[in-house]
Amino acid sequence: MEVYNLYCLSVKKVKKFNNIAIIEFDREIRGYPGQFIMLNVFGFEEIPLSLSSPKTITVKNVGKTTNRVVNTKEGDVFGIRGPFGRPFSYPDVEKIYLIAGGIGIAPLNYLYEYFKDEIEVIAIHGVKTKEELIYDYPEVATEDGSVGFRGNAVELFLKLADFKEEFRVYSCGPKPMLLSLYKIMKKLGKLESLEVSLENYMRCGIGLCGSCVTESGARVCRDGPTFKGTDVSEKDFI
Amino acid sequence: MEVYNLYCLSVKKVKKFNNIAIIEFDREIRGYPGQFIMLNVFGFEEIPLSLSSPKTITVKNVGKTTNRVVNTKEGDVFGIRGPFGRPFSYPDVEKIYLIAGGIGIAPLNYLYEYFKDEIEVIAIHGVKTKEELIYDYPEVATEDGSVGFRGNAVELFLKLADFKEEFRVYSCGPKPMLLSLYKIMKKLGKLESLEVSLENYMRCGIGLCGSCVTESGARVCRDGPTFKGTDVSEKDFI
Amino acid sequence: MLSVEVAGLKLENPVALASGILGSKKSSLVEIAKFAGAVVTKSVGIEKREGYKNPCVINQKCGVINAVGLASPGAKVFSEELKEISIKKPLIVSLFAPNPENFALLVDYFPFASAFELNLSCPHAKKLGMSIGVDEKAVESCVKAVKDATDKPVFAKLTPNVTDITKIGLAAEKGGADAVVAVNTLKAISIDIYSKKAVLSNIVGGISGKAIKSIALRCVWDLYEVLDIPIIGCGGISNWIDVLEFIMAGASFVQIGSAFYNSLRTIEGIVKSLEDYLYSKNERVKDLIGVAHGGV
Amino acid sequence: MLSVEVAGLKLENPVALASGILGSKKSSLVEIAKFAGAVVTKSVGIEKREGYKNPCVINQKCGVINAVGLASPGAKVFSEELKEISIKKPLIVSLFAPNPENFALLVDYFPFASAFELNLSCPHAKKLGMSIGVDEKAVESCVKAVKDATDKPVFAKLTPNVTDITKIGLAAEKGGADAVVAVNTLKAISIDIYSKKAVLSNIVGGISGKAIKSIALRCVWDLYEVLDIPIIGCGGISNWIDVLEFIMAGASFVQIGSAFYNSLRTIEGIVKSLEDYLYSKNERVKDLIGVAHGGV
Ligand SMILES: Cc1cc2nc3c(=O)[nH]c(=O)nc-3n(C[C@H](O)[C@H](O)[C@H](O)COP(=O)(O)OP(=O)(O)OC[C@H]3O[C@@H](n4cnc5c(N)ncnc54)[C@H](O)[C@@H]3O)c2cc1C
Ligand SMILES: Cc1cc2nc3c(=O)[nH]c(=O)nc-3n(C[C@H](O)[C@H](O)[C@H](O)COP(=O)(O)OP(=O)(O)OC[C@H]3O[C@@H](n4cnc5c(N)ncnc54)[C@H](O)[C@@H]3O)c2cc1C
Ligand SMILES: Cc1cc2nc3c(=O)[nH]c(=O)nc-3n(C[C@H](O)[C@H](O)[C@H](O)COP(=O)(O)O)c2cc1C
Ligand SMILES: Cc1cc2nc3c(=O)[nH]c(=O)nc-3n(C[C@H](O)[C@H](O)[C@H](O)COP(=O)(O)O)c2cc1C
Ligand code: FES
Ligand code: FES
Repeated sequence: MEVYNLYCLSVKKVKKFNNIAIIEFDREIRGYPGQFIMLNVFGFEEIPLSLSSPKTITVKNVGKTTNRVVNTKEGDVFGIRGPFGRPFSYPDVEKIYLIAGGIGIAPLNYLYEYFKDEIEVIAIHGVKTKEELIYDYPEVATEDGSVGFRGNAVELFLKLADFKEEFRVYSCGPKPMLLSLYKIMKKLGKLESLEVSLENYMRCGIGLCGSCVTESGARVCRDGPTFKGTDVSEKDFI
Repeated sequence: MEVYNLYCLSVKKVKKFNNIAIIEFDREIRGYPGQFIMLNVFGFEEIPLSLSSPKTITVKNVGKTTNRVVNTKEGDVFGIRGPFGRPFSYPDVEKIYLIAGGIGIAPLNYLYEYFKDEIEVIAIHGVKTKEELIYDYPEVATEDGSVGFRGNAVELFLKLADFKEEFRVYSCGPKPMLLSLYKIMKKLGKLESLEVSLENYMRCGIGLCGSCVTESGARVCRDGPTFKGTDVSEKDFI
Repeated sequence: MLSVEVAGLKLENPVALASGILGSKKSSLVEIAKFAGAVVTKSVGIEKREGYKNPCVINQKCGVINAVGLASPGAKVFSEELKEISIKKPLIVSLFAPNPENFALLVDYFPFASAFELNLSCPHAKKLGMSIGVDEKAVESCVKAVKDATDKPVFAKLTPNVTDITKIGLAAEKGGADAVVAVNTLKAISIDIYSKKAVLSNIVGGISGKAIKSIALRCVWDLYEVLDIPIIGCGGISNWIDVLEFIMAGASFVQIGSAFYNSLRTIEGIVKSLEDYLYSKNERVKDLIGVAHGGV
Repeated sequence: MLSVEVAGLKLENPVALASGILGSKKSSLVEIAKFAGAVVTKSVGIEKREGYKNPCVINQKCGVINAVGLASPGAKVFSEELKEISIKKPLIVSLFAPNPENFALLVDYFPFASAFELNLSCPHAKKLGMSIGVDEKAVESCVKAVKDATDKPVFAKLTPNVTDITKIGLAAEKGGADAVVAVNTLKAISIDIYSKKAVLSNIVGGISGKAIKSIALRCVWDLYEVLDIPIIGCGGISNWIDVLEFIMAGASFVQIGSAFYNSLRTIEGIVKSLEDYLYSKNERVKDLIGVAHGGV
């Protein structure tokens, strides 16, 4: 059994947007794009967060614990366990699309940084409105059209993609978005080129408690969070 | 912690001499010359025995358990744990002497077989009388002079050895014999060329119980059974 | 070769899923039931319980410490989740309750259960589990209450956190249990030296996994010496050799929890190896139960 | 930085040798005392005891199971072995006996002892050790008998094989113990599936080593919540982090046994790392005792 001892890191830099923050630690966390850590927020809960780069997490305030995290300051100390989970698979093609919805950008940003100098990486970030754009990607979609493409990330992807080319798609975001992407890729017979990262409610993070199990019976924390399109089905996005 | 699970081997061949037997198992025991196993003799005790070759043990009947072992038959099954302990060190010279007293031949025979085709190995076996000669080495010493040199193994070694040459000495046998050898090598300033294998009473075989501890405070089962001449002192042979 | 029968339950193979591991969703139970001899659900109580805050599970080199705190959606919701489950293996529903009456009430929610397992042994939930399981009288009366409420087999899951587990086992037998499950986790703790605090939100948890194997095995051994009812072994089993150790010590079948860490298909591998070995020896599981005790 | 004081005993560092490990010969005690904060001898009784036949110690991946059976040369011979020992660290002599009177008699054999530790917790020797250690009254009276017989500190070594270790700890405190040692081994067994027999000649043994760390730590934690006397931690400690976990849980110092498997100099390495860490944090062991319990 691998061991995931709790250890502590302190915050080196915080880049804050309205209700989202990019938090940089003083040291790297050895991991791969797609993996997540359990962040122990002393006095609050321990929550799963994707690595958004070797040194950063990117967090959205949705409740008590994330509120504390987003409002962190330089020098604050957090407990960390992990990284856990299966990383995104190695893209054995020359071109990949990253399709992020909202805070789903976190794990994809790491993937972006990891491969952008090696292959062609087209990162698409879809958000409600331009205030939520926290990274500088060229391809952005806003629902209100406040900047970039008006619509969602999947629609923008459909506009950009040339399906005669060989590419892979990596996606993370709200379930309805993933579902629509899944259906499209299925129809195109390209499920094997799709990889999604799921976010179910987690407790143990090591595949035992069962709280993150998908409708197909897989464990998001251990068999995922990244899944091949061929290993999931529609019901997993509901 | 390495694990030493009990496993079973069955006896393939027994070569019996009066009160000594060379017992060959059906499979090899992965180990090195100088290491020992704990032989679990079902219904009797578990006793430490040196490997006398990858597949054999060479046992002298001195009590209840060894009596059972020496009188074993083809097909008998024994439990085995190990091998344990530090093997003899690699002889980084072109010539080595093995000096065995009585049943001390067991671990040295393995060393002999291991290196005889690579370097010059002079094996000296000293016994009380010729009935105890169970291996065919050219250099033998009998106390009663019934065959070979009359005297003990150490005396024969002194007769044969040319101390201007570079060589190493490996020895195993009764403590008084080891003591006389130790004193000689010490006087010659050659303790670093000596290596002895000790046999103290053993219980755990893994360095915890303390029953095999030498007068110098070392554990025969774990820091030994082989010791460099420089790591022991006279009191360890008493 | 692998099949066993306990209290009328027929198991294709002697390796079942333990309670609380991947047992709160239909989907994972279905996956695991493909290979397991039987599956036990997560323990359920009448009311919804949140359980403890994260961190509630820590894994260490030799074991897992958990204080999930009997998180449960409550009997009604859970029975909805499970009722349409279609598996070909016995489905054992694990129950927890603070007293005999509540235990008995739970039974009716799960008409589809093949058997019930009473969790008398959770070491971290206050007033539930272990606080009952260390008390002979309470064990006896809880078992009796459930036996009176159902015709299905009733298993009592015991805690190893007691001075003498055989006394508790005998109490369960007296209450009419069809079998005992030995064991649940051992009370344990972990401290983070950097924050200088206990790691689990609940401070104390229960340790499972390899660390407790030889301890659980000893419980099975001791129980086998005194009980007439069958024993179901549980605790630290992670390979086919462990399974056989438990069976030879007296278990009629075993349950596996923490070893699912390795893979959702942990049981598949274990059962295959077990089958190969028994085939090579031409032996049957049911003939090996308790053999290590020797004599007749 | 590393020094602690318990019941008047001054320890240079908080890492001592546990009883029964390499503690039956002067030579090994001398070697270990070079680095250890203190050394505890192998438990000794009045009469010679052969102990159990081999195999009496098995090592597994996560622990060691032993049933040495309190092998001992007897008080007279052992005191001869030890009397000329010259070490600069406290020498704690571990005693076992079947009743208070015999415990008291043992004291006089060891005038050179710095303190006595009562083994009330060996899980495999019949009528000795644990059979006393699970009984509050017996624990209290054994401790009292030894306290009456000597002015030296008296430590009571507790067994974790009980439903509630705090009750036993309180009984020792009531008897006048200067400290408790928590804990001895947990009852365990191992079975050889090939011969279909228990591996240990005594069948049941006690497990020590990594497997029991979190369990022992929880015992220390629980005892710290109720006792006024100091606690000496023991069980599964194998590195400096473990040492700090025990100290933060409430141990004043710790003892190490099974980790000697690695090397005779196990303690040297641990103490060095501990010193480096505390130096970097500018902290002292004595300020860390029990800190994980928080608040005042
Ligand atoms: C693999 C994985 C990776 C994630 N990566 C990120 C990330 O990079 N950035 C980010 O901002 N968020 C991420 N999340 C989501 C994040 O874990 C939740 O937002 C967080 O746990 C909410 O905690 P809270 O106390 O602030 O909110 P609460 O008030 O507790 O709940 C608010 C919402 O968050 C959900 N939630 C609460 N606890 C958990 C939990 N343990 N696991 C999953 N969801 C939970 C609740 O269901 C609810 O919908 C990830 C989740 C998973 C499973
Ligand atoms: C590292 C090592 C390697 C050995 N290799 C060999 C070998 O290759 N061939 C061989 O014939 N013998 C060997 N021995 C000695 C052998 O272990 C003993 O002869 C055997 O244990 C005696 O058991 P018994 O029941 O027959 O005799 P017992 O009646 O029990 O005792 C007879 C004598 O053997 C000694 N003895 C008993 N038990 C042990 C024990 N556990 N460890 C050490 N000595 C013991 C007793 O002190 C006594 O002197 C070795 C011993 C050690 C420590
Ligand atoms: C995360 C987790 C949750 C558990 N939940 C329960 C539970 O709800 N009911 C129960 O009876 N046992 C529960 N247990 C105990 C297991 O069923 C089992 O008895 C224990 O883990 C020992 O087996 P193992 O070593 O194979 O895991 C749980 C164990 C773990 C690790
Ligand atoms: C081989 C062996 C012999 C032991 N003998 C004794 C003993 O004589 N008296 C005693 O109080 N404890 C004895 N113990 C228990 C240890 O002192 C200690 O309590 C236990 O091993 C847990 O610590 P550890 O995990 O560091 O080994 C023995 C342990 C082992 C492994
Ligand atoms: S979070 Fe527990 S199984 Fe995934
Ligand atoms: S035999 Fe136990 S220490 Fe060597």
